[in-house]
Amino acid sequence: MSTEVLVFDILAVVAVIAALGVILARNPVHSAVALIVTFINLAAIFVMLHAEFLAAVQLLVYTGAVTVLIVFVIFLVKVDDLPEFYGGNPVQRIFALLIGLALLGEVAAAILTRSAIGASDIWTAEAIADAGGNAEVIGQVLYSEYVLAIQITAVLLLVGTVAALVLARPASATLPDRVKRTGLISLAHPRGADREVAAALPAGLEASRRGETSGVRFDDRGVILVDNAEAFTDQTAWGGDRLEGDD
Amino acid sequence: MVDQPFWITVISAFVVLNVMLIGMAYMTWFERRMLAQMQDRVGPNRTGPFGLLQPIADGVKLLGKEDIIPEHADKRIFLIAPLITFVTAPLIALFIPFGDPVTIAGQEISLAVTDISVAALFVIGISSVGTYGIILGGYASANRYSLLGALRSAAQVISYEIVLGLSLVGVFILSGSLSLVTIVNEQRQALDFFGVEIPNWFIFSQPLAFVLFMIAGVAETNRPPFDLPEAETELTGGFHTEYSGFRWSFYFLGEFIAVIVISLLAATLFLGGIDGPIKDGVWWLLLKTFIFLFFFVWLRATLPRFRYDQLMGLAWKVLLPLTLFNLLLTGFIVLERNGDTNVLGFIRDLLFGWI
Amino acid sequence: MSDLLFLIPLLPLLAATINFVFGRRMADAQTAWLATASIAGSFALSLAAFGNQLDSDEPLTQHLYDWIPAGLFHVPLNLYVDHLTAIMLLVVTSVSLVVHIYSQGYMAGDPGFYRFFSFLPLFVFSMLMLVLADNFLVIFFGWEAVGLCSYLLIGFYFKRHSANQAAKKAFIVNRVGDFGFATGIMLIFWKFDSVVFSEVFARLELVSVDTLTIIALLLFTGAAGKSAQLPLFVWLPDAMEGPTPVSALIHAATMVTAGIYMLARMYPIVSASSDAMFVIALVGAITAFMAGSIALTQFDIKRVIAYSTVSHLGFMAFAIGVGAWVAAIFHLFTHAFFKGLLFLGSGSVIHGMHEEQDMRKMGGLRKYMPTTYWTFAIAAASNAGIIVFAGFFSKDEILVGGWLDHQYALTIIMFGAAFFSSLYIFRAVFMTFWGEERFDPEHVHPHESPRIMTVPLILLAIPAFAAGVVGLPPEDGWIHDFLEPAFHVEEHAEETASAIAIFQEGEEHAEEGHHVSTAMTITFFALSTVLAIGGLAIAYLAYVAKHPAFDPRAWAERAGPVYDLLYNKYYLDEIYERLIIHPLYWISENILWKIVDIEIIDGTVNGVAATVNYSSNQLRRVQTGFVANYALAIAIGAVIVIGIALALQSDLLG
Amino acid sequence: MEELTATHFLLLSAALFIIGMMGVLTRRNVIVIFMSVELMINGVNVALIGFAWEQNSMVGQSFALFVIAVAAAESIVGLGIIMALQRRIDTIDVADVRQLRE
Repeated sequence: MSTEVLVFDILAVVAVIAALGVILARNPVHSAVALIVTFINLAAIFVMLHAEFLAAVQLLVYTGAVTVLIVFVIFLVKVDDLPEFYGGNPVQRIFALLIGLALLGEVAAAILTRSAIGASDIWTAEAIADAGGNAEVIGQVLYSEYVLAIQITAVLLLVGTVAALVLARPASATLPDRVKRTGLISLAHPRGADREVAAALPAGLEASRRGETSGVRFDDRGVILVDNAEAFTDQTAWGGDRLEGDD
Repeated sequence: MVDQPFWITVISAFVVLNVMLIGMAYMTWFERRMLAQMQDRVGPNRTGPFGLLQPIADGVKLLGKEDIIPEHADKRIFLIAPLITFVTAPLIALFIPFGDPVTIAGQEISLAVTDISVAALFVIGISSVGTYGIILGGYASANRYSLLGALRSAAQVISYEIVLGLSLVGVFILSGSLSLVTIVNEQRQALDFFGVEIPNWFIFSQPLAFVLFMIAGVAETNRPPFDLPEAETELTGGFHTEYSGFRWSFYFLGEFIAVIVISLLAATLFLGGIDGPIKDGVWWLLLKTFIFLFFFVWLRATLPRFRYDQLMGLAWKVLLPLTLFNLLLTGFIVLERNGDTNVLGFIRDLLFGWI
Repeated sequence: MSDLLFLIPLLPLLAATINFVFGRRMADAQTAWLATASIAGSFALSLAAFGNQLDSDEPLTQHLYDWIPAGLFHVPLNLYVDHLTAIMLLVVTSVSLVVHIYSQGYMAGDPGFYRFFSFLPLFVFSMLMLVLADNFLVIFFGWEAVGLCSYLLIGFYFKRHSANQAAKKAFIVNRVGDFGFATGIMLIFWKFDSVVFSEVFARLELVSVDTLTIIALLLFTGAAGKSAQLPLFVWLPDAMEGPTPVSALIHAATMVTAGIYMLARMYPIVSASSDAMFVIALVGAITAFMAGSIALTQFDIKRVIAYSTVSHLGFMAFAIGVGAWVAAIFHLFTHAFFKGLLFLGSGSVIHGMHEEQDMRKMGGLRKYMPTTYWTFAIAAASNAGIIVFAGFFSKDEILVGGWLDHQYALTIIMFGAAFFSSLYIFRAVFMTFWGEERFDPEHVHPHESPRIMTVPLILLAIPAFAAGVVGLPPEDGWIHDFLEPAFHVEEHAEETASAIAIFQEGEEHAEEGHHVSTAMTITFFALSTVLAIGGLAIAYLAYVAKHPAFDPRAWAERAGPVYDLLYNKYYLDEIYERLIIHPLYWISENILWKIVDIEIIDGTVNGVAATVNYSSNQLRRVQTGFVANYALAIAIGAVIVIGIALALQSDLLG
Repeated sequence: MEELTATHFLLLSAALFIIGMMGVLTRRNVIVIFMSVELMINGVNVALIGFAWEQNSMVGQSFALFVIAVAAAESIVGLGIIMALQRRIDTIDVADVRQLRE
């Protein structure tokens, strides 16, 4: 067994164990940590495969961005408050296990009996080194053969960003909602509330705001005042929470 | 690339990492002394000459402290999180070229521990992994302030990481490489600046990128004036509120290592690294790094902390557009210089191309 | 020049689009000037293209893109300008330009102003695409698009019932012709594996003359629909429901001549079949005669001109049929100007008379609207074939062509039609502009139209008077030299009309002057002149001098049934009603609706629906709503598919 | 298996893919399902890069790069959807999201 195989085996086994951890952990944060471990191991494997650029991208994009986002979302949606939903229904799980094993068997059979190996391309390790390194070569390929695809991918990312903004926007923007939202932001906002919104409040609504229900009210300058500490501390800084009795 | 046996790489990595640890230890001493001087105090000066043994005393003290784990903490993650920060920070130093290859006993040894073609990307990638130490630590503490600190920190680091990465792209374009060794070698050529020979340091060709890199670097390391995650007045210590003893020291030291690493990177990427006017060598790199370290301390001593919305607004509304502008400008100039395009032709095509 | 061809149709299209999308928010003047400017641009470019063709025998082409690249069926979108196209481009764009200018006055204040000025450039675009086409599919596109624009513009006053009916009629009658055209195109593709003109023409030897006859007749069906030949001309008079500028542009000058143009473009196919040519000549002659005779009895000024148009289209078709190709295009060229002018003039009259169209309520208008009168009179003289006016030369060439082709009987009929031309048009002139004032001076105050309408009239009057010079000297004029290359391909069928042979030999023996002796030319000149002057004189005697021997009312009574026949347009509409529409209604109601629709189609549909409903209700249970279940189903599918693939690959199944 | 061959990578790829698939099939938490999908995508990437390595080709690496880019876009949108889900029906339990049945 060569050193290479040994290193690979270690990385692969850790990656697979961490992957199992992703789907088995009860706590989503633990899943995310396991996912990070998988990703880092895969990045190392990519380096072994002479794909240094991809390894770096894997580290940057998956580990540095995607998983951070996932962790963020886990915090934001407050998983702890949810009922236990570690597993699905038992029948489904048994079925899934069987299907998974069957697929694994099939794919393993296909891999192990694989005989057709395509013609070798020109990018041997030496050729890549001559051309200036992995990043240079992949850049050449991307910006010659796949230049259109690159452009489309860029557009896709832009669209994805806009889509995320739209999706993450609060669902409705009726006046009470706007007031609520503005109110919540304004508490953390030294410049005070959005005066226009405050001015647009119907008298009755403002009165109800002054009442006991929310504990939040507006003074005549449009600044939001908080009656008690509950109203202040019961919300998160990222605006994900609601006020008490505000349903 | 230098062809050397694996074990030499291991040894040099070991050496570099240990030097980093020592440097980091004395960074604490340096900062305390400098701060004291700036604030017209004396600073630690009792332990050893000039207080030089102070870091060791601190280390002993911290190791001896009780390792407190909060009751509702997510225990495993609570234990691991500081290590992530502590481990990832010095790794970056392994990519930095500390000098030209030297030959010892017939064996050529590279003074850059690893010289891979995409080193710069790895630097950014690894530093982004370091973020997890903060996020997970804050989460695992089961403390509202810690979580808030962690979230703030994560948002801040991610935002500034984009600026950090993109500000470097101009350098990559100019040097045509992602390898730090190549980037340094590129800067060691002379540049003819209106008849005056100056070194081809990228600080001259990429001044905007340098400024952006420094700002983002300060934010990336959670140093003042961007130290929101640990804003004592607001969050009672931020993500490490619940940490104590040597686990706390891991965070603390990780931060100092990050400062050193960012200084090293800035010196390497923008100030020519080991390049110097008399004899190239690691001493120049250390000198430049030291200047940056002083700069970090200086910042801490003089600037007040940013407000959080200002901090994020700065990253997304000011710095990011600036980096993109810098990128556009650099790309354009390079194309122009290489003769791949020319402004007149471009404008002509734009206006009259349809004919 | 080739590279800019695309601008010729594109400019009007742009104007149409902008006006259609933003017109509602633009000022009327803006839309109008945008449209006019775009047409002016097209006109300028057409002039350039024409100039290019003037001293070049090499056609201009521009490849825009591949419209339909589907294997064997490959349709490029090319623009193609040869001499024939260049003339058509000039005609279309110049008349369009004049009509656009005129419409600004005529349509002023109309609530649909912007709509009008988006449809009109759209029509010009379609017509230009038709003219510039180099293959059957593009010409068919243009063909249908002009039909659509015609429909839209006839029904422009869509609040008026009769306008809607007329629009529908035009559309449906045209469908009959288009059916033939489309069938012809399919036949062509089937036989020649191509729809590109040049490729088809190069492969004509591949098929028999009989097939070519069928193709030519099918194409002529299309032309008969668009160019209002018997029996499909009934839509054109009704099309006068549209605004008068539309009648001038679409239903006199350009669109209705598309059929003639198309036949001329199909010259190699049509000329290869003498049978088809005879049919075309016959239909043309009868159309010319019938329409001319109907025009004698009509009182609506626009209808008179409309039937006159039909009649002259008959002339052109006859010219094609007897092989006088150049004469056909020549007549198309002159006719566009004088007939457009007639319509615009009548529009001016109608405008001045407060929307009055009945000639019986006009009279003596020449002192109220002198410009209109003089321009109208020039156009009328041209239409009547008074010597030195443009129409005279072109019409005369057609008659000579007919005679040379030995179609003596048809040529004599055509002489009759020519006589009618003179008679009915001067009847219209005298009834409208001369004699006593029969309108009610209390309510109607005739007035000259504004300058924006009279200037176009004057502009058109010039070619209506002088366009004949391009055909001088007769039978050997400039237009012959110019157009003959377009009608000069290798002889295919032996029995082709002799006129073709004449052209062919004419190339070689120019000094022999096309076998047309001077004596013959003068004879025909004299005959035509006598007939035209005769028509003029009779009209004068009957409507101005009130000579008792020529009292129209007395003649109408004397003619009795013939007059009724003419007045009622040969009862064609009624015949169609009886023979086609009523049986169609019957079949639709009793067979198609009660049996096919209710029993078969509804039964099938309902049965299918019921089956689907039942099975869906059963299948609905599969939809658990659990995403995981769906994912599981996908996974099972993957396992099965991979399993099958593996099994097929391995030796398990032998 | 003395030498490192593509078979190693393919097996790893298959393992990751199927583990991810199992996660999708068995878990009820949308976020974990999401992470499982990321696992599957990474499995595919391993296969792509493994083939590229075997054949000295850059095509596989290019594709893997596109996969990463698309996955990044997918993760933005996916997480946005999760946020919207949480906000709209106050759960991220797929068993509660049964509107598809209607």
